[in-house]
Amino acid sequence: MTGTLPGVAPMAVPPGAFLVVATLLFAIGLAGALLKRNALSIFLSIELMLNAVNLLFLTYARMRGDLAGQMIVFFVIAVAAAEAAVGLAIFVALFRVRRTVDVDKIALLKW
Amino acid sequence: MSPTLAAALEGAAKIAFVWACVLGAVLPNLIWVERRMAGFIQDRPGPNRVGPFGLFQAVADILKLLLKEDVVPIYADRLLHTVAPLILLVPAMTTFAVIPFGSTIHLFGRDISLVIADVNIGILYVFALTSVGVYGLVLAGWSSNNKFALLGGLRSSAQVISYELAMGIAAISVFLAAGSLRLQRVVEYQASGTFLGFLPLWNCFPQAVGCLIFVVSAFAETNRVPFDLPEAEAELVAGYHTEYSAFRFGMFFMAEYLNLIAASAMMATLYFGGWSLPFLHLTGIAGSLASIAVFATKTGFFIFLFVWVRWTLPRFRFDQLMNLGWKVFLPLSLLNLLWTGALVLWRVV
Amino acid sequence: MNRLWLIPILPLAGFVVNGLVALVASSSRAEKELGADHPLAPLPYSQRLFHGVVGVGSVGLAAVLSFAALVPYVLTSLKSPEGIAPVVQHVYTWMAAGDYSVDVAFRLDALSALMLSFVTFVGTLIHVYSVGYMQKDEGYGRYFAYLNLFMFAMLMLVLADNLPLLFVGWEGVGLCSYLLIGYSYDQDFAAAAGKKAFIANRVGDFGMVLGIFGVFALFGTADFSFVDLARRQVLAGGAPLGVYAVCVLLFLGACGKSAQIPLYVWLPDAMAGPTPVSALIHAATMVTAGVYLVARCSALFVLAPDALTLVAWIGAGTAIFAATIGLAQNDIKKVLAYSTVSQLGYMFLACGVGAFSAGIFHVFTHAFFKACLFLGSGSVILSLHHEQDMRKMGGLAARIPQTFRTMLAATLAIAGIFPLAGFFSKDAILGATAASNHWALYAVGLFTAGLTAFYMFRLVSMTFFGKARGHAAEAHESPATMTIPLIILAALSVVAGFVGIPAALGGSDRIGRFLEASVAHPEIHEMSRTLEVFLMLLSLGVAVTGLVWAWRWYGKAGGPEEAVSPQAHAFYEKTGALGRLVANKWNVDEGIEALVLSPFRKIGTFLWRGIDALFIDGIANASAFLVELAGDLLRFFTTGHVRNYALAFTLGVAVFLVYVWVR
Amino acid sequence: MPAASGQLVVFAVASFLALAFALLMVVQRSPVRSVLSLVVTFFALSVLAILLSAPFLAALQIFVYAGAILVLFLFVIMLLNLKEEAADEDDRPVQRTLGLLAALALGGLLAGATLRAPAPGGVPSPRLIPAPDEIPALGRLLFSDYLLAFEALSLLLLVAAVGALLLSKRKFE
Repeated sequence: MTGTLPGVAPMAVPPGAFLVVATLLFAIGLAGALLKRNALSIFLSIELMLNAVNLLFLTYARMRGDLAGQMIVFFVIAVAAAEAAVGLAIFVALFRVRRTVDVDKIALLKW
Repeated sequence: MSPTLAAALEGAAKIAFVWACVLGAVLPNLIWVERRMAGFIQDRPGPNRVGPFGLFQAVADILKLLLKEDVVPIYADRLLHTVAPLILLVPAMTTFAVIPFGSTIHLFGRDISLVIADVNIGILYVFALTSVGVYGLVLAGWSSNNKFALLGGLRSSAQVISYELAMGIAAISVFLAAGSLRLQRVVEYQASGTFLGFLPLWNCFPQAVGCLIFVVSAFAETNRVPFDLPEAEAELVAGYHTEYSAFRFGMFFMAEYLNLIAASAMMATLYFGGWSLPFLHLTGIAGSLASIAVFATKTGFFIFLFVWVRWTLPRFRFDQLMNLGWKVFLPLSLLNLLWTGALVLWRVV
Repeated sequence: MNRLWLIPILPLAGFVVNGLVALVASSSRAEKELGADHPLAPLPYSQRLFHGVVGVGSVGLAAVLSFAALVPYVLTSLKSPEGIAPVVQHVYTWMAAGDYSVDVAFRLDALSALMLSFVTFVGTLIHVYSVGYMQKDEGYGRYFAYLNLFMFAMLMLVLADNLPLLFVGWEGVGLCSYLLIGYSYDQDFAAAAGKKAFIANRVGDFGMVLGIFGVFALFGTADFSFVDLARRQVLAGGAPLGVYAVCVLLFLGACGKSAQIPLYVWLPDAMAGPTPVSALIHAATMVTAGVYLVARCSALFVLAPDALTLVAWIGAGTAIFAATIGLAQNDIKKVLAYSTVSQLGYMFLACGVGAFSAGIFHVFTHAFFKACLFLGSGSVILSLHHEQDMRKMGGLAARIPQTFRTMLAATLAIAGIFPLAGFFSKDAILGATAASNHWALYAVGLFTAGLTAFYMFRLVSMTFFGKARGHAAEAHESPATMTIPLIILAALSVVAGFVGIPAALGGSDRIGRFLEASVAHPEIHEMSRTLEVFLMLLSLGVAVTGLVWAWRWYGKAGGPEEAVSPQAHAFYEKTGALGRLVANKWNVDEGIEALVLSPFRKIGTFLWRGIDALFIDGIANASAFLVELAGDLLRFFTTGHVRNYALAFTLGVAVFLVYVWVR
Repeated sequence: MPAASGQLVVFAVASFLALAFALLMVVQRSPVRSVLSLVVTFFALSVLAILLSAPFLAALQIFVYAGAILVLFLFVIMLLNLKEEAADEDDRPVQRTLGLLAALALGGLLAGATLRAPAPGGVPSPRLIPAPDEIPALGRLLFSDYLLAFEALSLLLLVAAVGALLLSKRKFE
């Protein structure tokens, strides 16, 4: 499993370990997104999930010796920045109206 | 001696040297310099009792801080209250790892680059650490459970983030010209030729605007006057460290000075040729030692500048600060980037 | 003449120019005159002049070119009795598939040359006539555009070198016919008549298209060279049944276009169009396209004698059937329409007995006298301010003498009075029928000749003789643009027959010899001269009898006090129930209504009420109801809690992952 | 090889920290502490990124995520003065249990799937990671193969900035 690629030294850590860490982080983030009630905490959990995926991409990039994976991570980070800006602005606007960011108390869109 | 061991020893030696200089020599003297300078500018003697010319005043100050009672407010978040100054201090100390303080020295049969870690993301590393330092400010303000502290923390985080942007774009111009993020390479580039035939290729000449932005932003980043809004005593008592005392307060104090020193070193490195001298090639062991001296001198000048400005200029208002950052420096830094790009494209630099 | 394509392209250009100008002008007129009291005012003189010049000019030029093509051809063919080979001019490849390609190619031979000449000539005259006839009409430009388009399509039809191209012209004339019948589209009966014509033609075109397919399937080509292939193939003993089927199918198409039983019903209704249109399209040119098609494929029909017999009987049946209906019509144009149907029947009778050249000869002469009659009736109608009922006419001979004289000449021609055109062509047909020993058909034809003479002279009598009824006393003669074409056509009605003086009368049947090069001429055993002359005298006698009879019944005119139809009553009194039946057009329309339309309407109603409203709408309504129901149930899942949604999402992904895993 | 074992130790420490603080982030009731836990996780992740020879992205991770995005979070939390989550009154046991189960199930499935997936081979590619400095190669890729995406991204950021500004305006005029 260790990549033997021109230029880059062989990996000392088996890549599978990185994959396991990434999936575990993803699962933790998912659990957070499902269990937390604070909208900001949910948002944080989603960021964690994004980062778990980033780690996955980096690992695969390293395994293939291909920069494309790193490129995608670059884009993910940039998009996450945009998402955070808009998302947080929404929460601020929401808080102004409802005085809360508890998602269980903001159930407006229903029958 | 195995190469690994040699490398480890080399690294340890460089770290020891840098920290000895910064913590042992510059930092204590800086306290004295600032207080004496303040006295001089305000037409009073300043501290002159402890030791000759009051030179030991720094030691006395440090001892005082260490021995005073450490008060933690009852409603403070104890954990964060404790951690906050450390968060501020640690990045300030580790910044020096990537700053080249001299040319390559040939010693013990090895070529030793006079920088602790010449990583390929040098400038980014510095910025990353700076951005982490913000947490220290914010948490200090928040954990104190004090409205003055909180406002100070918020202000500081807003300020730092705002100016980081302009500063970062100004720095991008620098490594656009140098063609690398490696700081050693940035210095070598500035030592490598001339600008317009008669000026040294220091970035402060082709990128005068960028240099100005960087210097001014550095004042904001380090929360120094005229941008010390976070600790504006007239409105916020002492800002984010209102509730800190004794050695914790000393840590904030230390972090501020370390940041100041690091910022000075960065200015010297990025815009004023680092350890190099214009038109002179420093060779051999003597030359390398001279390059360290050159670097120290340049850094010293900027430290002096910081102190000079602090006791000369009044404080800005917060809205003025934000306007300057977002509406003046950000567009200007982008124009500077464009300008530098043009220079690089047409091979002027 | 090696630029045949110029002939059809000229009217097409006229159509484009007239159409565009009319379109622009009418839209600007509509803006100006919207809401005015008389929005349908006649066009200003300048515009009329423009449309007239373009319309008449393009067709006239085409006529000149046609004669330029025809004259050398005729001269050459006269020198060499065998005629000359047809000229085929390829213009461009229309569709190519594999080895076979359908080209836009034009064919000039005796048949198409003859057709070309009278189509463009009569067409030009009628265009000129229209300048006068339509001058008070608001749709002047539109009218000329349609008329030019018709000329283009008709010329394509005549000149086409293959069946697909002919079909283009065929459909083109059909379209123009529809457009011109429904010219007064704001009147219900005109729009309905247009639709009727279109639908009846669809039935025929169905057969036509199948026939073309059949030709291609049988012979591998749809160029008119297929007739030679067919001859060789059949002589080699191949596919007589296929040939028979193809002939019948093509003949079905011809029936539709040429108004034969059972598809004739549209032509009388087509009289809703302007009278010049009736003259051009529904008398002289388009309706003869069926005859032209049969003549064009004559070599094929000859190979299927049973099909020819069918053609003959259909033709004869139509001739007598339409003639009987014509006896009792009171609308002047309706009489002429049934007369046209009847005469077309004659032409098919000729084709059916193998005398294709006689059929075409009749097409030729018929074009002149029937066009003359229609234009004359148009002149009458116009002089009476659009009065078409003959019961309100009478005594017009003195008031519109030009029209009277020309119409009288044409009437005598169609009645077959020696030595006018109709005599020679009709006699050629009757003679050929007798010569081929179809005596039953001959009897029908002869009787029809008598009927023709009767109803035509009835028309003349009711219109021009006796006392003036209605507003007939105030009639005025038509302008020169109308009377000059009338005079020319009347003159031709008199002399056109001389191109085909039979041998029995000392002539040499030039037209027959001329056409021999392009149509089949099966062996007809010669009759004795004496018999031939006797038969001529017989038919002349029958015609004269018809004339005299009509004069006796209708010549003595009733006064204005007898305004509404003493004549009609006279007919019923003298003919009884049969007459009433005839006057009611044999109840054909009622029969079609009862046997075809009414069942279809019932089926339609059933499909609407039963299938569409109940079943299909039911499906739609039921699905809508189900969706609503599903929505009512599913909305309870819309809790509004983000976390529920996230959970559902997660479970979905998990399920999908399990599926991928175990697959 | 000592360097290799050193890498193993670093990996072990970093991944432990990442996981532990990620868990802490979820368990934590105080939003501020959640953010801080996540900061630590991100630091550990950037260490892992360096191990995966992506130092540029490691720096970017700190610079952008820790330095900007999470500070923004902290900022908002302080602005809204969010305290600890109150204990759940109208408890949603189903959501709680099912959520936990779903997260566990999906995590397990994903872990299984990633481990089961065939290892991507080192296919010769024009985008090979060059050593020791991958930044120029990344830059070239960014302005050639990914130019369109890059431009779209800049547009996205602009829109996001404008949108955030509009959303946080106090009054709409």
